[in-house]
Formats: sequence, structure tokens, C-alpha cells
Amino acid sequence: MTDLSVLLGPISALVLAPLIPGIINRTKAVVAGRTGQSLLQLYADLLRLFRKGAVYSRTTSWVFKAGPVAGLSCMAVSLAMLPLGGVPGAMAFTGDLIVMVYLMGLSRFFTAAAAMDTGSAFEGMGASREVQFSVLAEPALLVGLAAVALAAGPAGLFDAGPVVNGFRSLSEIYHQLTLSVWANDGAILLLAAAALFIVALTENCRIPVDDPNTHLELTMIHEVMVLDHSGPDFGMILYAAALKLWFFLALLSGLLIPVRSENLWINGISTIIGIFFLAVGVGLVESVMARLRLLRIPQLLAGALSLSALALVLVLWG
Amino acid sequence: MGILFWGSLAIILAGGMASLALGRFSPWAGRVGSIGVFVGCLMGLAPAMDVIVTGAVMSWSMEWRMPYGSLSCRIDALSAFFLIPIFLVSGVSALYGSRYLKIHETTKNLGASWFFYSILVVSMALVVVARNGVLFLVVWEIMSLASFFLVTFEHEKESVRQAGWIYLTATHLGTFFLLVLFVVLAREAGSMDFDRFEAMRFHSAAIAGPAFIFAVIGFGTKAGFIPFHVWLPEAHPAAPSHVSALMSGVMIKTGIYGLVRTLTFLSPPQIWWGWLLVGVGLTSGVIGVLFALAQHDLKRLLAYHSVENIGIIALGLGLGLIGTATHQPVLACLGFGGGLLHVLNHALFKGLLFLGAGSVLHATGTREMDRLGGLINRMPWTSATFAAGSVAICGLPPLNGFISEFLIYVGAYHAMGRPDVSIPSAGVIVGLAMIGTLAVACFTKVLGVVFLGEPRTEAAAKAHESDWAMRIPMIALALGCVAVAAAAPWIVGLMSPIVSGVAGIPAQAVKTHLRIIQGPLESVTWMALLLVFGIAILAMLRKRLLAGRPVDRAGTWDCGYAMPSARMQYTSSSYAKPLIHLFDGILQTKTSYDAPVDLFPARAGLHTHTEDVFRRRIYEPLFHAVDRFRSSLRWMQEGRVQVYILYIAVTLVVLLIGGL
Amino acid sequence: MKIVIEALIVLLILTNLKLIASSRLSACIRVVAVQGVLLGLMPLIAGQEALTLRIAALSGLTMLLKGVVFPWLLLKTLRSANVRREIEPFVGYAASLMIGAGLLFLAIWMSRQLPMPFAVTSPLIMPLAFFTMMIGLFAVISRRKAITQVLGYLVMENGIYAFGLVFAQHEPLLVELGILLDAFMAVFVMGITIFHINREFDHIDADRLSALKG
Amino acid sequence: MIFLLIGVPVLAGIIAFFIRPGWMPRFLLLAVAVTHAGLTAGVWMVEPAPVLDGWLLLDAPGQLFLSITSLLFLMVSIYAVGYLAREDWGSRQDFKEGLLFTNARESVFVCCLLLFLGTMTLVTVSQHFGLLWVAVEATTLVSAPLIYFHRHVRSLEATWKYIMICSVGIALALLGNFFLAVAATFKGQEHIPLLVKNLMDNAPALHAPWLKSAFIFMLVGYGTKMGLAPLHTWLPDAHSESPSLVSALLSGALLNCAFLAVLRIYQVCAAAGMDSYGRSLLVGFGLFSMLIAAAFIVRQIDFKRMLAYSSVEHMGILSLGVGLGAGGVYGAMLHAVNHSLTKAMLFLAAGNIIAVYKSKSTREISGVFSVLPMTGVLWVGGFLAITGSPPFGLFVSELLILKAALDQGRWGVAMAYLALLSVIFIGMAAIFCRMAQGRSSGPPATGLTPRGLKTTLFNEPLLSVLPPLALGALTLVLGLYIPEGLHRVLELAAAAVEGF
Repeated sequence: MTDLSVLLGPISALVLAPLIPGIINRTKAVVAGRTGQSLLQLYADLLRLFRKGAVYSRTTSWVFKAGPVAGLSCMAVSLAMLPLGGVPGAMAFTGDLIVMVYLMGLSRFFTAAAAMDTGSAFEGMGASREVQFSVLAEPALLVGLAAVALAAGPAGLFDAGPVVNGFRSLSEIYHQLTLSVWANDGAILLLAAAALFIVALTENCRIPVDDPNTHLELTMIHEVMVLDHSGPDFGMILYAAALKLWFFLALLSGLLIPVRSENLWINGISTIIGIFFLAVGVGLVESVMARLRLLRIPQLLAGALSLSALALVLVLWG
Repeated sequence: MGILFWGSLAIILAGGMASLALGRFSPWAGRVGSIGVFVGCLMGLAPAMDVIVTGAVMSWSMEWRMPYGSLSCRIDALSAFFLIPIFLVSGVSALYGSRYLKIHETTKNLGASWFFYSILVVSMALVVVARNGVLFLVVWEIMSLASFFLVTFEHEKESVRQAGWIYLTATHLGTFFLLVLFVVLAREAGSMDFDRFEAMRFHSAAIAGPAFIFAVIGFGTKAGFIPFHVWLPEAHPAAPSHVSALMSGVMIKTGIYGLVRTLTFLSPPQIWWGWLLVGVGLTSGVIGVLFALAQHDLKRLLAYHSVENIGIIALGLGLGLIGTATHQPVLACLGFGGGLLHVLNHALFKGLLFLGAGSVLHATGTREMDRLGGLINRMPWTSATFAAGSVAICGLPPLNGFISEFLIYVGAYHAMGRPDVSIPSAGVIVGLAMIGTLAVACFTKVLGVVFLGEPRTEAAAKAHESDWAMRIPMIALALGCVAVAAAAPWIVGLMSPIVSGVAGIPAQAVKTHLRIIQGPLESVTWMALLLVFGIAILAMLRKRLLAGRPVDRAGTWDCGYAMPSARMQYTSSSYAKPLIHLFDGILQTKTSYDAPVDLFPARAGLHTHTEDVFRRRIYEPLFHAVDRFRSSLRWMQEGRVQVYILYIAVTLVVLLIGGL
Repeated sequence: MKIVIEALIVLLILTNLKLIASSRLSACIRVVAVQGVLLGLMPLIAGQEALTLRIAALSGLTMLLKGVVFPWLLLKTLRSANVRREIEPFVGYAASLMIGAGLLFLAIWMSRQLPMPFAVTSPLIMPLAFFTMMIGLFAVISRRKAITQVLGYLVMENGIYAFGLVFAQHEPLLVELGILLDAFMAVFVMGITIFHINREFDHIDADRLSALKG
Repeated sequence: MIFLLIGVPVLAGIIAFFIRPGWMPRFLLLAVAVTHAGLTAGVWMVEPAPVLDGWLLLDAPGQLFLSITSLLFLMVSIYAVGYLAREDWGSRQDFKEGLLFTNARESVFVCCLLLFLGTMTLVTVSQHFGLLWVAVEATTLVSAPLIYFHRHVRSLEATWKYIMICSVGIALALLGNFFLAVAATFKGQEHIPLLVKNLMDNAPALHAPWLKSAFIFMLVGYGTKMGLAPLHTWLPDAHSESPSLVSALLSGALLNCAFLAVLRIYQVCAAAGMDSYGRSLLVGFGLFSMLIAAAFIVRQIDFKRMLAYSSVEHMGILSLGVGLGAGGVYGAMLHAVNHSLTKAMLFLAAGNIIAVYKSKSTREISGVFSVLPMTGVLWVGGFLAITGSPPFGLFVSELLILKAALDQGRWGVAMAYLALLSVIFIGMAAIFCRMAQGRSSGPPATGLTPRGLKTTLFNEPLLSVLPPLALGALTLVLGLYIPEGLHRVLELAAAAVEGF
């Protein structure tokens, strides 16, 4: 697999990620019967932000400045491991999915810390909510992927036989997700996908968990954490958010679109197209659903966790 | 090398004695004591390292005129592995303490305190090298007593005395289980020598099962397994911070050592042992971190985090046991390897965190997080190192906490496919994920409330950075965290003899099995480098972008509110509120709320208090029951001589009627 | 011969009953004195072997101590502590007599349980010994006045001593003397203590000495 | 030799009665103590010859207990020199109700102390049961005045209870003696003299039911003296009201003597093949004593009473150890040694505390560490020692007894034993810590002491610190190392008790 195609994943992500929010917004606009903003809106925003100066709160320290930087680089590094459907990640190794999840944890750590650094009650509130939801989201993600891994490779592979047959990298797992796997236990994959979808919405603060275009600080989660960031910092944050969204959608579409041909380019392209469709899906969800009450969100996440647990049970004894 | 080891112990003891002799109120007492311990510990590191690297086992044995006793010691890979954190953390904490205790110089007997400190260090070292049951118990108890005296350093305070009492009680009860454990083993082996125990390899479930249970309870009390953890959140806050660092960093690990050592006597493990440990690990991990989240007292919070990390270690060991029991060497190696590696890691970052908490306490005089804030601008070093420790303890890359958790994760994923072990593996995965995220929540809270934002009180505003004697230890430990993470593949390679001893797998096989993980670990290291690199690049990029553009500072945007004050910041309680609410079933937090009254309320307040459920629901009722029974016997000694003689008559008659 | 022994035994039993039935302390002391004398006669008659010097001396000494010296000591103490009678004991006199009867049965039961390994002059002697001992113990338990308790102790010792005199004649003289001496010392010390009690508290109610408890 | 051991103290006692108070009685006391200790040391060197055709001879158990007694007496008399010098002999205020009271005459006190030593020595050497009985009763009588040293209402009450209860108990033991005599008599007239050795030699010939009842009576009788619950009732009163050094002797030496008496009869029973019955009784008494002790130690408000109850506990452990047999007997012997040393040390330390704080209440006293550093160390060290924490000697003996229980698979006994030990530990920990630590509770009425102590290291009279210190050092040593000679004697004693 060592040809240029491994670069397809990272590069496409870095280039195309800002498109996704555009697609989502456009979908919502269309559903609502508006023209809506341009698809490339985020690119424009980023350019403008990077050209701006910055204002820092007197309260803040280096932690505040570290937040955006760390967040963005965490996302960038995890992209290096992300498989694009059948296309393996640039750096794939056993247990890389754990590293990815924990890198997200790291970025969460820094974002929350940066929010607390401003000493603003609202940002503290946002940080507190962010960390709360991840408590349930992360297990759901890990267990869901575990179920997928088991479904993809026959359990026999997990015997402590030859070393290579141990637990594999996410890329290998995805590489094995062929049509036959879907044919055998599609139900499991669907359950896992559902769980992943909910997690994706949570992690990226989309409706029904959070409303990215609300303007009432009290109701915000992610947006409120970055109130004080401005200029390039804010640009990095927006870009990191876009990458994160891309990351999850890529995971989903790699799972849902079982194109595993010899030609890696075809796999890659098809997955990317899948990502766009998923973005549209997110847009649709956002336009038909309302935002949940904060107290209900843990229940939603618990639902996601139980979905992936169910998937696991099915793959083990189904 | 052996002479080096005993020499180091001798130096440490000598320092303690000298300091005791110098006695109270002499400024030299503190210096001599701390220097002795520091030098001795540096010396002691050498033989330990040597044993680990070269794999050469040192052992000594001699006659001891005690029943069932023999003065036999041995430094094998396992002992050496535990000796390293012991000497490391003891040394740096001693350096730290030399400055930390200065404020008590005129009021307290520092000589005694340093004496007990040195005793504690020596006894810990002896605990991990002892090869005889009686010797082990003796040094074990000496260790507990020495730490008790250290905990009650500020015994004028009622709370400290209470804490000391709880600790003493807990540790003594734990020791009783160990007594039974060793006596039962000795009954079979005919001697209390560990060599005999190992030779026996107690197969029969009739012995091994109960022995394992006794070990889990006895050693678990020291290590802080839930529900035997109740002493930790009392003792650690009460002790002086460098002592808390020592106790929480390494002393509780002697419990883990004991458990692991016992496992080498019992073989083959039955699978339910693994299940038990995994269960214990899950409970300790999740509940521990939840309670930590609910605390307002910085050191209490850290103490509960020790419970959590001990839980993680137990998860690793549990997986290892399951692996051995179900003949999956890979799982065994990964489980034991991860668990043991986490012992080292936790020693490093927990020591660091307690030292950091100590210098906060030293600078501001309070452990109440909600009275602090904004320290990062006043104590940059403490804050930076504390931040590093937080990242490490949350198990986040690129620091060492992640490495050990990574091993355990991979082990769990690896075993997932086997239906017979998939449930514990899934449990471990979910548990670790929850523990990790909760830890992130907890430490963003600590970092944010204590070090970031605006100072909430005068004390916090007037805080000052502590001087080098206290800074260097923190920096050293922080660097240690980085180093372990960077050298992870190598270290894991070194651990193969240790793991093989515990898992009962030949070292060569262990090497090959651990190689599975070494490759990924290298990639993890690369990832970490990439991350740091990326951060650097982006930071530079931002600098470049901002160059020549207006960068100014303003007040925090408070959504239009005119006059924000430091009191308006999110407090630790408010930060943790959602999660506490989510898990209220476990935490049972008490909330007292006096609502603001009328138009211009004079005062209003909200107090939340989370006391230990296990203490309130298990131990206090138990103690009360015993006490009630006790007081129901008081009538016996009621004072009249006639009644007393009646007792004699009755006894006599009963015995006669029974006997004839 | 036998008839004499029987008579002696009956007399002793009666003294016991009299002791627990009478409330005047001086009367009690006299009863004990009588008992002591009778006890002294015991070995002279009941012993299996012929009258030896040893036995003679022993009985003489016994009569002297138990019949004369102890009562004298106690009467002296009684006079110093001016109390006349035992006021409302824990167990009333009628009840005491019934209990006494009960104890008699218990004593007989015990002697049934422990058959003598050798022949004895009268089967009643052993029950008597036990009975006397029990009565003494009962007196100690059931009476308030310190002096009555001393009497109880004495009676108890009498019982035991009677047993020894009759059945364990093989005790060397040294031991017998030691025992007597100890008994004497005991009564002496008790007497002194009572004297002090009386001085400190101006009463000799043992049951009111109950400050130390718990 | 043996005559000297007994004679010297007795004669000196009689002399002491007639010399006038002052330094002379103290000197006499010290001299006799040293002599006696020297003689005892000599006993370890050369086997003393039996005298009075074997009535008095020193076998291993006797030697053990004699040594304990002698050592303790030496320490106590050193302590007593300082104590008597500091006592003021006029009448003074009682610190509880403010009653006036005086002390007994010094010469009487010394005389009784010496006689006490003599009688206890007699107990350890006498092989004849009758003589043994005489000796034990004698100890009661001569120790009564010691308890009543402070002419004080409460000590008077204690004395009265002590005399009554012990005398009654001992009287029962006397009956036991006669039963033994009967058991040793056959049809016809020939008869075994009541010497331990002869009885054990032809134990099978003994008449079983009589022997059994003899055992019951002696167990109850001497058990009363030894302080086995529920016969222990005199013990807390006597220990709490007598001067501390007397308490030390009572608890460290006297109880052991009673224990020795119990051992003697147990020896005979074991030899006669009734050991299983005897053991069950001993185990029962042992556990019950520990239970009662635990019940009264926890939340005890008078720390001398607490120490007394702890003696009850340890007597229970002793009889438990013997009752378990096998290794337990060795453990019990070792335990007797350790307990005597530790308990004496604690009582002496308690004496120092009372001397300064003028109180016995655990509620009122705190901060001993800061007021009396050395005594504080002794106090806490003694607590750790008495609760059987390593590295002190009691740990070893308690471990041995536990091992004996578990080796016989008697889980119930072992668990009860550990449970009671832990309850006692918890209770004691609460009391000792709050006494030793914390701020000084300050002067109750006047300044801390007559001389107003300053809080520097060696502010305490050497004579009142050294003896307990020495005792503590000894238990510490015994916790880390058991000398060869002692080990041999312990084994012999254990063997003797086991009846082979």
C-alpha cells in the first residue's frame, strides 16, 4: 500500500474539510427555502481571520494561547492515522484508534483549559458541558469501533497465535470491511454506525446536542468556549472543528461504503463522496430536529453507548 | 553492587538518626535528615538499575533467632522495579521537604519527623526485598507506623489526629489479613521463607483461593482498593505534602508489590481471580475518579485520584491473570506489563502533583480550590509542572500515563475476540475510557480553578513562587514523565524479566510477546514528536501572522455585563456539577442551599459536600454495631463485691454441672 | 461412735442454718465460734486411724483459732464499728433458709457425683463439708455488712477445712499449719480493713462501696 | 540457693518494718532487689539444688517466672526510690473530689514490697500443691496493704474487693487441693505426695472424677487471682487505685504467679490424659476474657483501668495459647515474658503522667508528647508494644499463638482472636493517640508540676524514666531477637507444661 494514495486521506482532509460546514448550512438553507451562504463561506472566514490581529484578555496566560494550537495539531496528527475507507492511513499501527481517541481527549483538555483561563463564567460553563458529554461519548466510540473490528475480522484472528494476527490497526480493520462482511453481519455494522453517528453529532456540537448558530451564550457548548479567541487563534479553532467533523464523517462513510477495490483511488474517492452525502444527512437532521434539553443529552449518549454495546454482544454471540 | 544497596540504606538511616539526635528546634536537623535521605536514595538507585539492566539477581541470607524467621533478602527484577520509584520519589521529596518544613523549624521537632521519614524509606526498601514472611511483616508494620507518625506531624489539629487514627486502624486491620495469609501459606510450606513458598507453587484451590482473597484484602487495604480505601482521602490531606507525595506515590504501591509477589507463590491462577481484580479495578477506578471530581479540597482530590490509578493498575493485573489462566500469553504480558508500568508512571506524576499541591498550600495557606485561582501568573513553575502532571495523570499522549493505559487497552482489544474473556475486556475498555474522560474533566477543573482565571481571594493574589529547593523536585519528576514516555519501547523491553516472573512465562517468550507492542509504541513516540512539532510550527505561524498586526489586551468578554468580578468565575463545584448530577446515585452529594431572600438579599449560599459513601454506609454502621454490643456488656462491672463473688460461684457451679 | 458423729454433723448443719437465719451480728459470730469448736472435735472422732499426737495438736489448734481467736478479733472489730444487726440483707431470712435447704440438696447431689475412692466413717460428712462451704459463699454474696462477709468467708473455709481434716489426713503438718496461718492472717487483714472502712465511711456496708465501676 | 531467694526478701522485709522512714528503707529495698536479681542470674548459671526433699525446686516454668518477677522487681524498686523520695508524706488534696488523704508509713510500704517479693518467689519455686496454695494466698495478704498505700476511700474500697474476691477464690483453690489429695489416695492408705513430679509420674493412677473437679476448683480459684473473666472483677479496681509501681508488680508479676499455679494443675491433668478437657476450658476462658477486656477497654475513661483490662486481655491470650497446645504453649510462655515487661513499662509511664497531670482521666489528658517527651515516647511505644505491633516482642508471641490456632485448623478461634485483638487495638489507639498527641491540656489546678516543667528533652527525673525505658528496650529486643538461653528455657517450660 505504499504509494501516493496514502497521502490522499490527509491532503483531502486538509483541503476539503472546510467545505463540510458549507454543505451542511446549504442543505439547511435549502430545506428552509433560503438561498443560504456560499459553500465556500468557511474558507473565506478562515482567510479573513488569519489576516486579522488579535485581542487577548488580561486574565489569560500561555494556556489560553496554547488551546487553539494544541487543538489543531492534535486533529492534524490524528488525520495521519485515519483510513479513508479502503485507503490506509498514512501512519497505521496497532492500536492507532486509541491514540486518535486520546488525541481528541488532549485537544479537549487544552480547549477546556483555555476556556477556564479567561475566567469567564460562560466559558467555564461551556467547558464543563464539553467534558461532561465526552464521558459517555468516548466509550461509545471505542466500543463501537471494537464491534466493527470484531465484525471485520473473524474472531479466529484474535487467538494469540502468530504475532501479526493480534489486534490490528484501524486501517487494517477498515480494509477488511468488504461487501461480504456487510452481507454477513450488516446489522452489527449498522448499529455501530448509528452509535458513531450520534457520537459524531455530539463531538462536533451539532443539533440535537448543540446548535452551532445559536447566539445565546447560556445555551451554547462549544461556541461559548471560544468566545474570547480572536484572529488567527479563532481561525485555527474553526479549522480544527472542521477537521474534526471531517474525521468523524470519514470514519462513518468508510464504515458505510464498502468499496474495497484493488484500486485505492476508487476507494478513496468513493469514501469522500460518501462524506459529502453524510454532510447532507447531517444538514437534514439539523433542519428537522430541534435541540435537546441539556439534561436529556446524557440519555442520548447512553443510548449511543448501549447501541455499540449491543453491536458488540451481537458480534460475540450473534 | 550489594554493598551499594546496604550502604544507601545505612546512609539514609544515619541521616535520620543524626537528625533525631540534633533534635527539636535545631535548623540542622532538617538539613542533615533531608541530605542523608537524598544522598542515600541516589546511591540506592544504582543497584536497582543494575539488576534491571543486567538481570543479575542479588540475594543475602542469614540465620535469625526468631521463630520461623530468617534474615533473607533478595533483589530480583520485580523488587528492583519497585525499588526505583521508591528511591526516586523519596529522594526528590526529601529535597522538597527540607524547604517545605522550614516554617515549622521553631515550633516542631523536625528531628523526629526526619527520623520517621528515613525509617519509612528504609522500611519500604526492605519490604520489597524481604524474602521471609516474618521479616516482611515486621518491616511492613514498621513502614505503616513510620508513615502514621509522619501523617500526624501536625497533631495539634483535631482533624489530623482523626485522620491518623483512621489510617492506623485501617493499616492494622489490613495487616491482620496478611498475618493469616502468611500463616496459612507457612502451614503448607513448613517455613515462612518466600523461597519455600515459591517452591511450593500452591496448586490446590483450597489453599490458593483463600490465600488470594486474603492477599487482595490485606494488600488492597494498603494499596487503596475500594472499599478498603477509606484511609487514603483522610491521611493524604493530613500529611505534609512531601510525605503525601511519598505515601501516595510509592508507599501504597508496596500493596501492589505484595499482591504481585503473592501471585508468584500461587499458581496457576484461576480465572475468577482475574475477574475479581478487573471488578475491583473498575470499581476503584470509576468511583475513585468520581469522588475526586466531587472534592473541593485539592489534596483530598489527589488522594481519590490515587484510588483511581490503583484501580487502573488492578485492571492491568486482572487482565494479566485472565491471560495466564486462559493461556493467552500475549494478553498476560500486555496486562501485567501495563499494570506494572503504571505503577512507575503513577509514582512519577502523583508525586509531582502532590508536590505541586504542596507548594500551592505553602504559598497560599489553603487547600480549598474555590479560594484560589490565577496562580499561573504568580507561580509559573509550579503551574507548568502541575499542568504536565495533569496531562500525564489523565493518560493523555504525549506523556507517560498514556503508555501504560495503551498497553492495557491493546491487551483488552486483543482478547476481545475470545468469547470467554470478552466481557472483562469490554469492561476494561469502557472503564478505561470513562476513567480517562472523567480524569480530564477533573483536572481541567483543578487546572482551571486553581491556576487559571483570576485569584478569588487575597491569599491567592499574594501567592509567590516557591524557591528552587521545592521547584527542582517538581521539574525533575515532570522530566521523568516525559522521559518514560519517550523511552517507552525500550522500557517495555526491559520489563520482560519482571513480567515473566509474575506471569510464569519464560522470559524469552515474554520478549517476543512484548515485541507486538514495541512497534506500536515506537509509532506512538513518533506521533508524540509529530504533535510537539506541529504545535511548535503552528505557534510560530501564529507569531508570524500576528507580526505587525494590532495585538492588544482587554478584559474578558463577559457578554455585556458591566462589572465582572473574580467571584463570578466558574468554581470547582459549578464546574463539576453536571457530572456530579449525572452520577448522583453513587456520590450522594449533600447540598445545602440558603436561597437569596427579598429584593436586596444580604447573603445567599450553596454548599455541596460529598463524604465517602463507603465510610458512611459500611464502616460507620459496623463500628456503631460493635460499640452498641460493647456497651451492652458494661453492666458486668457494676461495683458491688457481692455480685462479683456471685460471678465466681456461678462460674463454679456451671463448670461443675458441665464437668461432672 | 457413729451416733456421735451423726450428732456432730447435725449440729454443724444447724449452726449453718442459724448463721443465715439470724440478723444480730454478735449472734452470728458466736455461731461461727461454736462451729469452729465442733470442727475441732471432728478429726478426733471421725478420723479412721487411731488418735495421734498430730491429730490432737491439729484439732487443738483449730479449736483455739476458729473457736476463740477469730471470734475475739471479729467481736473487737464489731465493737469498734458500732453496728448491731444486719439490716435488710439482699436475701431475706426466710428466703435464705429455703435457699439453704436447696443448697443442702445440691451438696448431696455433688457428693453423689464424687464417690469416695475409699471407705469413710459416715456418708454424711462430705455433704456436710460442701454444704458448709456453700452456706459460707451464700453468706458472702447475700449479706450487706462487711463483717457478715468475713463470717461467710470463715464458714466457707471451715467447710473446706472440715473436708481436708476428714479425708485428706495425709497432708503434712506444715501445710495444715500454713493453711491455718493464712486463714488467721486473712481474718486479721480483713478485720483491719473493716476498721479502716468504718473510719473512712462510718458504715461497714460492703454494698455501698461501689464507687469503682465500668 | 532457693532458701536465699526466699529468705533474703522476707528477712529484709521484717527488718524494714522496724527501721524509721528516710533513705534507709529505700536503700534496703534497692539492695535486696539487686541481690535477688543477682541470685536469679546465678540460677541461670547453675542449676539450684532441690531442697526439702523436692518440695522446693526450680523447674523451667518456675525459672522463667522467677526471672520475670525478679527483673520487674529490680526495675520497680529503682523507680520506687525516686517515687518515694518525691512523695510528700503529709496529708494532701485528692485531685478528684478534693478529699484529704495521707500515705501509709513508708517502712510499712517497703516491708510489704519485700514480703511480696518473697512470697512470689515462694510461688515460683514450690512444687507441692499445698505449699503453692499457701504461697499464693500469702501474696494476696501482703499485697493488700500495698494497694491501700494511699489512705484514700477509693483505694480502700479497691483493697476490700481485692481481699474478699481473691480470698474466696483462693479458698476454692484450697478445696481443689483437698480434692487432689483425695484423687491421689487409693483404697487403703498409701498415697501419692502432692508434688508435681510425683503426681505426674503416676498420673494414670489418679482418680479421674476427683482430679477433674480438683482442676475445676483450682482453675476457678487461681483463675480469680490470675484475672480470667468473669473472675477478673477485682483487677481493674486494684490496679487503678494502687500506686503505679504496685500496679506494675501486680500486673507484671503477680498475675503470672497465679498463671503458674494454673499451669501446675494443668500439667497434672495433661499427664493424666485429661488435656483435651482442660484445653477446652482454657480456650473458653481465654476468648471470654479477651471479649470482656475489649468491651471495657474501648472508650475507657480511666487509663489505669484501661491498662488493667488490657492485663485481663493478655491473661486471656496466655490461657488461650496454653489451651491451643503445640506451638501455642511456647507462644504463651514468650507472651508471658513480653506482657510483663511491656505492661510494667506502661504502668510506670502512667505513673509519670499522673505525677504531672494529677489526673487519670483519658478525657482530660492530652499533649503528653509536648509536656513529657520521654514519657510520651514510652507511652506511645508501650501502646504499640502492648497491641502486638512489630517490632515489639508481643507481635511474635501473638503470631505464634495465631499460628497454633490455624495449624490446627481452628478457624473460628483464630478469627475470634483476631477480631477481638483488632477491636482492642482500635479502642486503645483512640485513647493513646488523643492522650499523647495534641496540645497540652495544661495544668488542671496548679502549674503542670510542683516544679513547673519546661518542655525540653530531659526534663524528667531520670529514676522515673530509665526503668520503663529499659523494659521497653527489652521488649524491643525480644521482638527482633530471642537469646539462645531464653529460647531453651521457653522450650523446656513448654515441654513441661505439655506434660512430656
